[in-house]
Parts: sequence; structure tokens; C-alpha cells
Amino acid sequence: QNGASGDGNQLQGEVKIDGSSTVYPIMEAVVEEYGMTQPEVKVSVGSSGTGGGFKTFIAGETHISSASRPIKDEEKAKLEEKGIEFTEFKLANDGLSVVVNKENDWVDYLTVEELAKVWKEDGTVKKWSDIREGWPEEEIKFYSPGTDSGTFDYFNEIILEEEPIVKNATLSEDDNTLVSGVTGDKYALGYFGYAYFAENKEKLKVVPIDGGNGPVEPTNETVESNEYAPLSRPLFIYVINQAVKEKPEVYDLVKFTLENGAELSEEVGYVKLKDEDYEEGLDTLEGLK
Amino acid sequence: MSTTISKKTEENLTSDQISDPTGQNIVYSTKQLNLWYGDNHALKNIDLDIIEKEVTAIIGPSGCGKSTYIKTLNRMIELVPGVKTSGEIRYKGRNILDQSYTVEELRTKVGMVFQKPNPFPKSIYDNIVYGPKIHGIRDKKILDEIVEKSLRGAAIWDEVKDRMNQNAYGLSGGQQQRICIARALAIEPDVILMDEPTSALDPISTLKVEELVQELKKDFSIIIVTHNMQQAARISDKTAFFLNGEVIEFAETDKIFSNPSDKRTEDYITGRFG
Amino acid sequence: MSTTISKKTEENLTSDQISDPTGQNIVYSTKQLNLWYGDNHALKNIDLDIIEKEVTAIIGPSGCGKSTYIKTLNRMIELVPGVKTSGEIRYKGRNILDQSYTVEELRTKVGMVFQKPNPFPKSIYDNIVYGPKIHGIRDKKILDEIVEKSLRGAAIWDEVKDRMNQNAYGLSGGQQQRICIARALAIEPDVILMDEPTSALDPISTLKVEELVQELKKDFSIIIVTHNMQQAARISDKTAFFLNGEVIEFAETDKIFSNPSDKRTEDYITGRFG
Amino acid sequence: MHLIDKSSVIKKMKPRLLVNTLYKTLFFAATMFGLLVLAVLLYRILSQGAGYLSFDFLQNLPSRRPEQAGVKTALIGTIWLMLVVAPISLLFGVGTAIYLEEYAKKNKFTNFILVNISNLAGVPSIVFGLLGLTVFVRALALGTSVLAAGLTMSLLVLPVIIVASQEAIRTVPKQLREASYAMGATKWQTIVRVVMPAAIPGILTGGILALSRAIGETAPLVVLGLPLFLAFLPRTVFDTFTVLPMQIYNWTSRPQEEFHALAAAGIIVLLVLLIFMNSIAVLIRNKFSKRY
Amino acid sequence: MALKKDEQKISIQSMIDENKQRKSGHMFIEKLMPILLLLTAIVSVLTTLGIVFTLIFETFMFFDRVSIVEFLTAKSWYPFSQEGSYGIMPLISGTLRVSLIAVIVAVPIGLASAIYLSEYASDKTRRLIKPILEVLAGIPTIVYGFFALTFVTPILREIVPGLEIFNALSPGIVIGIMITPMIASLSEDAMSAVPNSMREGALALGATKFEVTMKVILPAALSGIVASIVLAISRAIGETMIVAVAGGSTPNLDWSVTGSIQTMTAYIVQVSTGDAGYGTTIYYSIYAVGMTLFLFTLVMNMLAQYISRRFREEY
Ligand SMILES: Nc1ncnc2c1ncn2[C@@H]1O[C@H](COP(=O)(O)OP(=O)(O)OP(=O)(O)O)[C@@H](O)[C@H]1O
Ligand SMILES: Nc1ncnc2c1ncn2[C@@H]1O[C@H](COP(=O)(O)OP(=O)(O)OP(=O)(O)O)[C@@H](O)[C@H]1O
Ligand SMILES: [Mg+2]
Ligand SMILES: [Mg+2]
Ligand SMILES: O=P([O-])([O-])[O-]
Repeated sequence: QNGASGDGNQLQGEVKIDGSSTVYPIMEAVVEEYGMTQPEVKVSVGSSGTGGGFKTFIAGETHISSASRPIKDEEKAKLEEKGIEFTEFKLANDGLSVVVNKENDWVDYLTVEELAKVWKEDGTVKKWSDIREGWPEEEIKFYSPGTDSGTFDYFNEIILEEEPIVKNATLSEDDNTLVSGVTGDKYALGYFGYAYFAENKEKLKVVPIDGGNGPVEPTNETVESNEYAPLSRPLFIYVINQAVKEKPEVYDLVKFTLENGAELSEEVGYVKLKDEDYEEGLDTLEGLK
Repeated sequence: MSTTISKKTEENLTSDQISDPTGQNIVYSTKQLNLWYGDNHALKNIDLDIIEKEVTAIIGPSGCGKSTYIKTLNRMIELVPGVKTSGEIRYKGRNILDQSYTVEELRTKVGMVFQKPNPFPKSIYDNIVYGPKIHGIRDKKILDEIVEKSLRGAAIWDEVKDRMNQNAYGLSGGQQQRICIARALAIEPDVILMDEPTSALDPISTLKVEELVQELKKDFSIIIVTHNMQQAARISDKTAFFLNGEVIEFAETDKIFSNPSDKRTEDYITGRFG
Repeated sequence: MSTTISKKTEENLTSDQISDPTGQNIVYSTKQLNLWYGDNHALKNIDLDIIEKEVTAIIGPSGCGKSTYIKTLNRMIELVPGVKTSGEIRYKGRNILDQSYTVEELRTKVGMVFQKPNPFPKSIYDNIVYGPKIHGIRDKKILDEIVEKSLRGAAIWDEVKDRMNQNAYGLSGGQQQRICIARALAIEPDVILMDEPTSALDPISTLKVEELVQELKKDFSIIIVTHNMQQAARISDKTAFFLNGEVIEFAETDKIFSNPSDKRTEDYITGRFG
Repeated sequence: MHLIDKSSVIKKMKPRLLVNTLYKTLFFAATMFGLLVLAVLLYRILSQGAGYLSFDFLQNLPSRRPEQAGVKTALIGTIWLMLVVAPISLLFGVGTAIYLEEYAKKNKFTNFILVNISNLAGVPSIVFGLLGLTVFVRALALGTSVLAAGLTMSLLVLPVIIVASQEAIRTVPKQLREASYAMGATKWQTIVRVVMPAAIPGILTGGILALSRAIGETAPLVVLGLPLFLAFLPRTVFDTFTVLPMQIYNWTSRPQEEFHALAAAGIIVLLVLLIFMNSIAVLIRNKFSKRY
Repeated sequence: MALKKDEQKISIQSMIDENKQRKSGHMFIEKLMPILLLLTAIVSVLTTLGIVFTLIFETFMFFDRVSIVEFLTAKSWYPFSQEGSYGIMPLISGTLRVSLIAVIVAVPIGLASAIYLSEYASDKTRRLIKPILEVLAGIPTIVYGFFALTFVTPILREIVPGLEIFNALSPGIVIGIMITPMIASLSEDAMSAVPNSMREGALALGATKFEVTMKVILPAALSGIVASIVLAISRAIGETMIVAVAGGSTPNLDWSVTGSIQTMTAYIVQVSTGDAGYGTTIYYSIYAVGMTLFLFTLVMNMLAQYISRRFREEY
């Protein structure tokens, strides 16, 4: 499957990627596979979160920025201001997963309203019993991706509706921290990208979400069909046009990413796009060259 | 003070004393004592009886084993790793080299004064009460009494009585040495061991300590190591001459210095070696 | 011995030497030298003329300023912080205390041997060539020659010629000291200063060094500090007696030891103090 | 006349001896506790990581699949870091030590430098990271390069090297210096030819210890922002890179057990490297110790 | 021999004289070197200045956005929430809790080890054990962090009810273990420096070893011991990776040690591993926190130096 990018000729150079920690597992897989076909191309991958990634993208420090939300207008404006042209590629679908500890035997599902109520800051100490009667009278420990993350932005928009998140939530750009936190804490409640749940299925319990049509659990099918609403969302990479044009290795890497995106995103636990979406992306890419 | 002595002697007659043939009480009876530092045979077949309430001087050239012997008497020698002994030293009848003899108990009966004054870096008062305190005496009044008595006994009371709470390090070397003697007196030992107690002192301080030793022998048995033959002649009753780890001659001091029976003793005393 | 001297004297008359009234060449002429360590007045109005190709001994009790004086002759004294001097020391006519006189130059002409043998922790060979090398001599052949000549000069060639590359620390104290002498000879100085060069050596090594000094004086002017009066008497031509930083007497060695003109010299020599 | 009741003294002897024995046992146990922890720690890490340890582990690039992951980039990166830190820190460290021991006069300024050095030794390493981030990464625009990290680490270990070198120079006997001066050698000649050769074992020992500190440090590098995932090797000092502790940290922070085992395997590699370096230090110390 | 020597004598001294021409070069080096060396010595001063200026400058940028009063007095630290709340106290509280636990672990064990090594152990034992203990101090802290998270925490959770996966207890204990050898080693040095005559003096009075240690050795070595403890505390305060890995990232202002906490150092790591978006308030906040940390450790270090200098015992 790698043949397409190889062309037999060895490329050299440096590609810098930063951005979404949600997308990070895909990019990590892509870069690892890519390294086997083009060992001379030096690719570094950061995971500063979508917002943080865009900051370095704007500063011209990276060639590719991954994102778990579409680019914001103000970010676009800054890029335009600097005269940087860029292109958006869709890479995979994600079901933002709400998780609790394995030992949590009381939560069967949560409604969007319940999520909103419990995650919003209102000056009180949140207990499980505040959500539904009969649940333990224990303080909830919140674990959330950091405010620079696309995941947070998405959650903020859909669930919190731009109101402040509970103050004592543990916020971390590093999803591994969140996984460890929820794994180790019986009264924890957290959310993050589907891949992190998929990778740690045995340790975590995912909470079905009722968005109005009954509780739905995030799975490949429910995410792809958008049945898992409202927490399904697409994942992106953004590429600087000029880099594609001037650096064959950037072009080659993006091509490789799109060609292998379906397989690799499934492998790390996300849901692939439709085949024609990838075809479309590859066409766009050719247009940039 | 002399009254005290005679009283004491009487008291002690009733205790577990052993007498030598001439009827004097023997404090320490050393028999066939051998000592090795690793492979170094430092004491060889030492036989020596130390009489109570006498000053016994030990003389001999450097390295002959004087310090080693005196340190064996209160088992301080055990601090040196790799020391082995054979033979016995009977202190009032019991063999102190026997491991069942607790050193701590032995050392409450046998005080020691060292070559270099080694007061603790504490106040004069605390230096003196250190011994009584570790032995469980807490009563402030008794402690005060002990301090005064010991300092008087060491002939330094008048010099320090007004600065009990000053650090002992502020004193001169000679004063420090007398503080160390007072410290040893404070636990009322029977024997006082002194290893060249004046060699770090100036002549005047030396004289004071020598006078003090004369005074102390009324109450204590004293064993003193010295390099200074004049000193041995001046202050001791008996003198033992050590050479290469052996006792060459042990006799009345007068005899040793006027009419030694061994040629080597004579050579040493007349300064032909050492 | 006297013939050697006279011969040398004749030869040297052509060089930049200054002569004393008796016609001998003066290497060092010290005039009204005073030296202070901080406030400690260690040398007081020293006047001393050192004659070429003689052995001049400096004796005196501990602390009298012997080392201080000899270290002033090659300005090693400057290593001690806070030293002040006044007066002058003329080496072949020029005042070495003058700061325009470079010490490095002075020290290539004035070698020094110390109390404790202090070879470098290098091979014997490297010890000897150290001096020539730092003065820019790199030619291996010349260096080899220098090594042999210096070691022969220091009477140690035969003992070490087969182990040139061994560390000098493997040698005995006496051998080390002769290595140090050889090291000093390697840059062929005019004068050799020796500060108690035998005091750390055993009697046999001492003898060897003494013989060596006798041999060396054919070629070098030697100033030697010693505690050992017999040594001074044995090997020196002139002797200076220092006391409390002053030169009490300076004369022919024979005269100093047989017929000193100062009472204090006599007292010292007969062992009445020091 | 007797103020001390001998019989009570004897009576109190037993409990005192008992207390002594008791505490001796306690003190011994405490000492053993430290050793025990060390043993447990090593055992844990060995048993956890041994499974992943193989020649491939040293040769493989990092991977998202634990079985395929290796420490090559990190190991090579660590070596790069050493190559930068060793010369820089030795140059400045030894230079400072020579200055302080041989040239500096006893005055306020020298004292200031000394106090400064001992304070610097106590500054937390993460603060050095902030310094490096501001000065090297940003102001000098070196990025997260080997050079930026190397400079930061050099400053971090500088006090260690200075103090060790001072110690080494100080133990060179005065007599050796005097011997050299007496031959007409200048001060610098004496330093180069006599003092330095004699001090070098001590300096090297200190240098190696400082280097081991440098390759074990994580915090400053985290602050500099070394990348998380790196599948290539640096070619020049201006390339970005990663080091063993960073790789270990990365694996540690992942929730899956497999990565923890990988972290343990990485730790074994790091510890072996450290043990290797320290044995060299010990060898040097033993070979050259106390020759005068 | 004498004759030959005379011939050569001229040659060597004259060779030396010839070489003297090059001496001017030597003299130049001689003058230059101290200056160069002084410059290297200045590097350490510059480093300190660099640290201080970096911290001060960026901290000022921070106080441009967040008032210093809030920084010092606010009781919560929520830099990631929308309105942001920047009160350093929770971070200081986290730091102090962890350090306190470390000290509680390290001081008794470290002192006991020091006493054992200096007073009870034979020379051979000491020479064997001391370096092994010091190995503990040389182990990279990331290793300890890993150990705390994967070994100590699970064990503690069996024992301590309600202990969360990230907590103050586990990293505190592990930091304690890490600084134990520092206390043991430095205190042992201080105790060994007490002259033997002091021990002998006390032993000769019939004191047991324990009594000698408590009443004579410890008081005499006190300044060294206290200095070692202060230094160790400074180390604990500045320790980073152990708390970053095992301590969690929840700044809170209470005295609980069972829950997730955040220390000053762990906060800096959190921001650094995530996104230190250059120029944001969060970016500057790590300098303000770094400054606080620096001041804390500086005070401790100065204190340690002061103690060991001021109270140096004269025996
Ligand atoms: N700690 C030790 N370890 C090994 N050997 C020792 C030790 N102390 C003393 N010796 C050896 O034991 C012998 C006797 O020594 P000791 O100190 O008893 O002599 P001394 O008569 O007191 O000499 P001085 O007059 O110099 O004090 C000497 O040969 C000495 O080298
Ligand atoms: N470095 C120094 N600093 C201060 N005073 C010193 C120093 N060296 C020597 N002195 C003092 O200068 C005086 C002369 O000392 P010097 O070493 O020259 O005596 P010396 O005759 O060589 O004695 P010795 O025979 O003991 O070697 C002494 O009073 C000594 O205390
Ligand atoms: Mg002795
Ligand atoms: Mg002298
Ligand atoms: O890391 P994010 O994908 O949540 O931006």
C-alpha cells in the first residue's frame, strides 16, 4: 500500500507537525509507517492541542497542523494577515467519548442535559447524587482536555455552550494523563477522543449518551452513521500550500497520509471517512503541487 | 581530706579486695596479657599488679605499648578494630577481658584522662555533669554538689566557679585538662587512668596537674603513662618500664631510678635511647 | 679542595663578577635586607655576601628566618601573600628585589632543592627534562644528553639509568631527593639553594647527598640551610648563624665552630638552646 | 561523702544497655531500608523491562506498537547531548576552577563568585529549563536543538564540575608548584605542566559524574519542549532530538501496561549507561588515587 | 667531568637565553590566561544573572496581565479556565505537602543511617554501604517517578483508603527516599568530623554508644546536620519529574495528601508538555511560578550555607 508515495526515489528534508492530541495517534502511526518508506525524511510530531498547534502554524514553525475542530475565523485571519495560504484535509471521524471508572456500576447513560448541568461551573461541589438520585453521594472528579484542545472547544460549544467549565476539573493537554486519572479514580468523570478510549477499553467504561433519541454508545458504526450525536465530529489536518509546492517531502507525506488515512485511523481506534472523501483530498493535493 | 581517705580504706576492706603478699590491696592484677593489633604483637605476656591508692607510672620509649596497656585497663582498646587479646586482667578479682563484663560498668569505676584535653563543646557545668547524668542522676541539687566537689577535687574550682555556663573551649589547655580530670572525678571512680596527661601542657600547667595527682592519690588509685622520666620520679610510687611490648622492670619508683636491676632500664633512664 | 677554588676564581675573573675585599667573587650580596610577613618582622637588617663556588651553610634555631632568607634569594618568598621587603640583594651586581628583574630569569640561574623531596608525578626522564623543556629546549638529542649529565651530576645515574620511564614516585626518599637535585642541575644554574635537603632522609641517604654537595661545589655556588650542626661543619666553607631574624655571626665554618665570636653562637652550637 | 549511689548506677545499667541495643538495631534497620528500596527498585525495573530488552530494542525507532518500539533515537540523542555538554561544561568548569584556585585573590569579588556557585548548585533543574527556553530556544532561536539543550545542560552541571575541579586542584601539593616555579617556570606553565596533569583524574571523575547527571535529567528538557515523537536521528547540533529520559517519560505517561514495560526497558538502558560511566569514574579514581 | 660540564654549561644557559626571544610570547600568554579564565568564571555569574533576569522580566510580563495581589492572595489556581484564576497558594501548598512528606520520610531514615554509618558501622561496612546509598541519589528522577506511579502508588492504595491514583503521598515518600542519601551522607560527614577524642572522653565515663551519639556527637555535629536537612528540603521543593508523573495536576489549597495535587514544578511541566503558546498569560505564568520556586530554593540554600558557616563548631 506504500508504493504510491515511494516512486522509488529517496526524499530528504524535514517536516514539522504539531497540533491536536486527538489526532496525534493517527499522525504518530502515519509518521512511523512513512519512516519505513522514506527514512531520510525527518518528521517531528508534537501534540500541543489544536489551538496550540495553530499558534505555531501561524508562527510558521510547522508545516502541518492537525486539528480536532475546524479552524476558527480568528486563526484564519491571522494566517491571512501573514500571507500564509493553507488547505484543510479531512482525515477521520471521532466520537468524543465520555468515560468513567471501571468500578462505576451506577451510571447507565447520561443525557446531554445532565452532562451540561454537571460540567458547568455553578459554585457548588458536584456530587454524583446531584445527577440522579440514588447515585453515590461522592464528589465527582472531573478530567478534561485542556482549553487549547479542539476536543475542549468542541465540548465547550456543544455541551457547555460557552459557559465556564467546573473549576476543579483536571485539565491536561495530555490525554494519557486523563486516561490514567479516570482509570485510577472510582468517582471520576472524563471525556476525550475515541482512540484513547479504544486503546484502553479494558480499563475504562464508556458512557452511552442520550442526545434525544435514546442512549447511544460510541462505536465505529454509530460514529460513522452520525447516530452518536451530538458528540461525533471530523478530524483534520491543515497544510501550508507553499510547503507542498516547494518541499516534495511535505507533499509526499500528505499524500501518504491521505492514502493510508483510512487504514491507520481505524487501526488506532478512529472511524475512517468514506473512500471518496480521501480521493477528493488527494485531488485537492495534486492541485496544490 | 585525709580523713576521708582513711575512712574509705576502712570501708573498702570489707569489699571484694584482693591483697598482695605484703598485705596491700591490689586493684588490677594483669596476668599473661597478650595483645595484637592484627598481626602486630603489641603487648607480650604482661604481668603486673597495681596497688590501690598508689600512683603507678608507666614509662618506656615511644611505641613500646604504654598507651595500649592503659587503654586495655578500661577496654577502650576495643574501639580499635582488629584487636585481639589473651590472658587476663582482674579488676578487684573479676576478669574484665571476659565479654560478660559490661564495659560501661567497668568504665564507671575506672576514669580516664587523655593526652590532649578533650572537653565536650559544652559549658563547664555540662561537662562535669555529663557522667552523672548518663548514669541516671537528675536531681539538680546533687548535680550541683557533684560539680563543686569534682572541680574542687581537680583544683580548678576557684578559677571557674564564676563562669560555669561558659563553653569549656574558652579555657586554657591546662585548665581544660583539669576540667577533664574533674569530669572523670564526677562519677567517683576507683581508678583514674592518665595517658601522658601533661604532654600537651606548658610547664606551669604541668606542675599544677602533677600536684593534683599527688593530692588525688589519697582517694584514688592512679595509673599514669608518661614520657617524662622526671615526672615519673616526682609523682609515682611504683614505676613499670615497658620495652617493645614487654614489662622489663616493675618496682618502687625509687628503686627503678636509683638502682634499676635491668641494664635496659638503666640505659633508658640515663637517656641512652628512647 | 682549596686548589679547585683558586682555579675557578681565576677563570671567573673575566666575567661580570664583583669581588669582595679578599678578591673572591661575590654571587649574592645582601644589604640591609628586611622582610615582613604582614606585621611579623622576620628578617632584620641582613647583610651577607655569598662567595662563588663555596658552600655557605645557614644555621639557627627553628623560626629564626633561615627558610625565609633562602627563599628570598630566588624570590620564591613572593608566593606567600602579604610579604614585604626592603633593602637589596644583588645577584652578580643586579638587585633582584627590583621588580624589573624577571623572577623566571632569576630562577633559571638559581636552582633550588627543598626539604621534602618533591619530584613531579612523572617519569624520571620527564622530571629532569622539565626545566629545559619549559625553557624551550625541544631537541630530543640535547635533552637526552642533559638527562644523563644531570643524573650523573647528582650521582644517581647508575641507579636509575635502566628505568628512565618509571614514575619517580617509585624511588626511595633519598633517590627522590637526588632526582630533585638532578632536576635543578638540568638547567645548569649558577647557584643552588638547599633548604634542609636531608632532613627527611635516612642517615645513609644523607651521607650520599652530603658527598654530592661537596662534589657540586666545584661547579656551583651552594647555599644550604640545615638544622644539623654537624652537617654544616662537615660540608660548608662559610656558616651564617641566624637568630630571631638577624645574622648573629657569619664567618669561616672552622672559625664558627671552633671559636665563635658571639656568645649566642657559642650557646647554640654547644646545644644550650634551639 | 559519696554523692553517687553506685548500686543505683549499676541497676540502671541494664535498661541503658537495652536502649543502646534497641537503637543500634533501629539505626541498622534504617540503613538497610535504603538498600532495600534500591534493591526493590532495581528488581522491579529489571523484571518489568527485561522482556522488552533486546538488540532490536536498541536499534528500533520509536513506534506506536510496543513490540516494535526501540530507543535508538533516544540513545543516539543522549550521546549527542553528551558530546555537546562534555566539552562545554569542562571548558568553563575547569577554567573557573583554575581561576578560583590559582589566580583569584581572596576578596569580595572572589567570595561573591564562590557564593554564587554554591547557590547555582541548588537551583532546581527546571529553572535552568526556563533559562534555556528563554535564552537559547527563543532569544538565540536555536529551537529544540541539540545545541540549545546541550548549552542548558552545560550550565546546569557547571557547578558540579567547578567544585570537583577545585577539589582536585587543591589536592595537588604546594611542593610540586614550588618545584616548578623554582625551575623558572611561569605560572601558566606550572598550571599546564604540573597542576593539571596531577589534577586530571579528579577533574575527570567530577566530569563524568556531572555528565551522568546531565543525561539523567528530564525536567529542563521538557521545559525546552523537546518533541514527543521523533523517528529520525540528528545530523548536526542544530537538529532537534530526543533523549532517553524524555522517551521514558513519554512511555511512562501512557496508560497502557505495555508502554510501562517499555519505559522500564528504557530505564534499564539508561541505568546501564550510567553504571558504565560511573565505573569509568571509579576506575580513574582508583588508578590515579593518591600518588603523592 | 668538570671540564666537560663547563663547555656545556655555556651551551644550555645560552640556549635558554636564545629562547628568551620567544619569551615575549610567553609573557603575553601569561597576561592573557588569567583574563580568559576570569571570563570562564564569569559564566557562572552570568548564568545566575540570566536566570534572575529571565525570571524577573517574564514575571513582569505576567504581572502586567495578572495583578500581583491576586497572585499572592487568591486561593485558587485555574489558569486553564476561561476567566482564569492565578493564586499561587494552591501550588505552594502542593509543593509544601509533598516536601513535608519527603522530609518526614527522609530525616529519620537519613539521620539513622548517618548515625549507624558514623558511630556503629565498622570502617569496612561504611566504605561499602555509603557509596551504595549514594547510588540512590544518582538515579535519574524520571526513574523514581515511574517507580512511584507503577509500584508505590498501587501498594499504598491497598493500605490507605481513599487514596487516589495521583496523590501527594506516593511522590512525597519517593522524594523522601531520593533525598535520604543526601541527608545520610552529609550528616555522616558532619558526625565523622567530630574528633574521636570526644567519643573517647564520653565512652571513658561509661556512656553507651547511643548516649555518646545523642549527647555528644549530635550536638557537636548539629550545624552540619541541620544544613544537610535544609539542603535536602530545597532539593525536595525543586524536584520535578517525580511529582509530574505521580502527583497529578489538580492545584488545590488544603492539607489532603490522598488526592491529586499540583506542585509548582509539576505545573511548569504541565504547561510545557501541553502548549506553551508563546506570549499567552499561561506562558508567562510558568515564569512567575518559576520565580517563586527559585526564591524558595534560594532562601533555603542561603540558609543552609549560613547555618554551616555561622555555627561551625570549633572543637
Ligand atoms: N590503632 C593501632 N593499629 C595498629 N597498630 C597500633 C595501633 N596503635 C598502636 N599500634 C602499634 O602498637 C604498638 C604500641 O603502640 P602504643 O601506642 O601503645 O605505644 P606507646 O608506648 O603509647 O607510644 P607513644 O609513647 O608514642 O604514645 C606500636 O608498635 C604501634 O605502632
Ligand atoms: N607563610 C608565613 N606567613 C607568616 N609568617 C611566616 C610564614 N612563614 C614563616 N613565618 C614566620 O617567619 C619566621 C621565620 O620563619 P622561617 O620559616 O624562615 O624559619 P626557619 O628558620 O626556616 O625555621 P625552621 O627551622 O623551623 O624551618 C617565623 O617566625 C615564622 O613563624
Ligand atoms: Mg601513647
Ligand atoms: Mg625552614
Ligand atoms: O488535542 P485536541 O485534539 O483535543 O485539540
